[in-house]
Amino acid sequence: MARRVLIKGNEAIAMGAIEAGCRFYFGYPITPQNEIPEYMSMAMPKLGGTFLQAESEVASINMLLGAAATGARVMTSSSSPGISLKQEGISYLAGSQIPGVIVNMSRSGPGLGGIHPSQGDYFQSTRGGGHGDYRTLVLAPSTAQENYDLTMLAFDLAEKYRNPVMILGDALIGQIKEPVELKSYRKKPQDKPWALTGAKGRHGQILKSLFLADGELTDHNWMLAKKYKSMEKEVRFETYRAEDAQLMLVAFGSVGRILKTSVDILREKGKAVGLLRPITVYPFPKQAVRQAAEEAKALMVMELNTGQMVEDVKLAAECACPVDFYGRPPGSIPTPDELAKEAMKVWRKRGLK
Amino acid sequence: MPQVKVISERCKGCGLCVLACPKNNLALGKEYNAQGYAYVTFNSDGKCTGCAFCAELCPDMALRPYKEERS
Amino acid sequence: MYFDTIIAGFGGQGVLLMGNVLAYAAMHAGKQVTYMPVYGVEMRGGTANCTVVISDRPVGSPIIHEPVSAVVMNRPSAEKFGPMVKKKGQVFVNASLIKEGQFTTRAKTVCWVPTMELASDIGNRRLANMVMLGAVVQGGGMLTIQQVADALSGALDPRYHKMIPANVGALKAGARFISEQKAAKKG
Amino acid sequence: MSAKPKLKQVFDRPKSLKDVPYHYCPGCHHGLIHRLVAEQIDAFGLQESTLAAASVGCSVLLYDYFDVDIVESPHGRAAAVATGLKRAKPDSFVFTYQGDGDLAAIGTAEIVHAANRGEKITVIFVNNAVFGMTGGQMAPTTLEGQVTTTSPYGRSAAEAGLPIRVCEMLSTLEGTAFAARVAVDNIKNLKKAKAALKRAFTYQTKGWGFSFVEFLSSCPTNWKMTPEEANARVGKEMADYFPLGVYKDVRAN
Repeated sequence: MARRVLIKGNEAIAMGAIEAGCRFYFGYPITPQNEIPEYMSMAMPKLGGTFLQAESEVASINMLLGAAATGARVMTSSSSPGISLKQEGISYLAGSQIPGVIVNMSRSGPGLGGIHPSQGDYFQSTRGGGHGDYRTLVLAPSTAQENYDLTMLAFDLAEKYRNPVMILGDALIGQIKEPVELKSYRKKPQDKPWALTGAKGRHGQILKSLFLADGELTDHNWMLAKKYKSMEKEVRFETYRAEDAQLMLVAFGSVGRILKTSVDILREKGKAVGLLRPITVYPFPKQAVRQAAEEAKALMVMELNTGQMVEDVKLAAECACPVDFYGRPPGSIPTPDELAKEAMKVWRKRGLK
Repeated sequence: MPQVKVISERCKGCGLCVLACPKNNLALGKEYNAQGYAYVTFNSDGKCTGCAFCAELCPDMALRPYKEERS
Repeated sequence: MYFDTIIAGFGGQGVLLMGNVLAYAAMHAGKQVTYMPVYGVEMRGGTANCTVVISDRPVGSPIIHEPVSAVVMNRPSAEKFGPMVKKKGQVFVNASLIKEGQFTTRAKTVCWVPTMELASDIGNRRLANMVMLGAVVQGGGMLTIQQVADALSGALDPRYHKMIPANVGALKAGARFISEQKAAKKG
Repeated sequence: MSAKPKLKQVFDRPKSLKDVPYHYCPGCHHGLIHRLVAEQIDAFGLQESTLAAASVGCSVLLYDYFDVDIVESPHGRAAAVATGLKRAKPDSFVFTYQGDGDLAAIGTAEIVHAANRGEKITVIFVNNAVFGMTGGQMAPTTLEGQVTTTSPYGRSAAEAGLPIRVCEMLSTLEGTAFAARVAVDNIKNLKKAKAALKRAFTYQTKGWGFSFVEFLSSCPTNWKMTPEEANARVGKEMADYFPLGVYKDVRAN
């Protein structure tokens, strides 16, 4: 039987990574994700792995690039300002098709911002983030358990698609301490013929993103685009009390979990309100949103920002029903009651009964 | 007799080998290769010792020196 | 069943440990639970606090603005969190350091627990936090003292396991104090 | 009648270099430095265990020339990428090959810290005192008074400071085990360069620590000189400010 432990969200990430076979971690301290490097610094030497505190976020993502180029499972973690610095390397990972897991326990910005929970990095995460026409798979956990499970999944997806995978949490998701069931990782290691292991019995091989020959870069970008399209089958989402919902709330991560209580509050009042919580925010669960837009009378998006994912929801809803928005810039975490009240405003505005 | 073969298609005519040769056996040529470089020529006047300095200092590995094999 | 609390005090009073032990006990009792500490710059203010939510249902928000209860171990914490507690809620006050009139609250129930005196009575003033936790569990009724005692070995670092009997004694002393107060009120 | 003596080829390209022409300008030393590195890879029998971190600059196409496993690095980050390679594959031979724009400007942090950690990698640093790939702009190693496209009046110490002596700087770090500055402008210097490279390779293969070889190199195109003039400048002006020699060799005895 799986062991249940009470651990912090950040620790769950580190433990999930280790369970999935990650033995290389490169990072640089920043609040609120420091428990990840701290855990790794303690665990890696005992496992014969490598923990390295780099001189900067820039260096750490490039150390990841080097180690991952050899086929190893590698992770780095940071928070918003540090993730901005890592974007250079993430773009190179995408261009050179090198897998890697990047954790963003995001905080608030712009600039140095603050250490409050925020979802202001949604655009950065789901639109690539760095330069060039690329995408990363983005998983948005909402509990410590999901941190553990989705980190294991992140390594699989990174290798399956030879692509960087981002875990997008926030201060709340990183700092919360919850029971986590420690499931065993059972996937068999994959062959990685692309990995740099030394030119033994073959010619030297190259991992690169520079393509200068006529048409080469065009072909490369089309190939990547096809790959991103094929990632759409990895869509994951959760619905909560969504049956017969007239108003469907849409939220991810920390707001997604808080809204479950709001839905309970509203259901107790007899309001048919449900929740759709994207777990992958790239690929975005377009079809699920579209279906919800057809079945419900209205959609309402709630985010810890001034309006980012709402654009994806509107695109996916394709005007099948109205889409309202409630955003909360960083500073305080909304309570389930507050969010329920906001939902009731929309309920009345849209004349729902 | 020691000699130097010039791989004319690899030569860029930089002349560093001309400087390197202690016996002045190499010279910038007048003929152009497909890349448009006037490649160097080796004049066999019997002075070449096969020291290979030219090949050692050629950035483009365009020279192949030969030496008599001692039996 | 639903219970939440903000536990606050100054660094060194062991408020984070109280939250941890409570959360551990809830997990072992098969409850849903979240524990949320303060972090970052807030850690440097000299005060520490954490929020614990225990429920039979999945916990939505681990951060509570109007808690069902607050546990205040020093005066600044009482001033900050006392007013936030719900009308029907409870405030557990460290009577060793906080006097009446030093803070406001809407809460119906205010339990004044002389934590340091009770801890001294059982021989170790440093167990004041466990005395308070015993009082909170007895007063809150979300778990039994035995469930909390059973969780100590999981929540405490093995280095401190030899202290478990003393901790259990402190938990019981706090719980007894609340029971006696209730009995006195009834009688 | 004596038979015609048989001729033996006394020089050939190393087998860890692909048989393709370089894209470098006539007289540029990059090709020569590539060959010297490849010769050591062959001599140490490392072709099958080498992992290289390429950089950005004129040598960005390094992977078209070396027949070993190579990963591209973002500008300046080769030392960090190499750190990752070496940590993940400690038994492989890991080297970076970086120019002065890459290593001494944008990548200063990465090289300093890789050296300071004593990463067991070998760094080949090609210093030609100019940004070559982008068209001859001022580099951190551009000499005082040197005219470049972004120092049209000559590098001014008051405005831009004086050139960084990377080899000396890295030698102050405890983590640096071997550091040398060499040139390939004549056969005497070339021999010293080979010896320094061999020593650097020895350091890594024996696990002795971080090894660093700085090559003074010419850039006839951006210096606006003939290959001959540029080659001469390396030995004079360049070597005057950047003295050649072994700066650190902790296992010298």
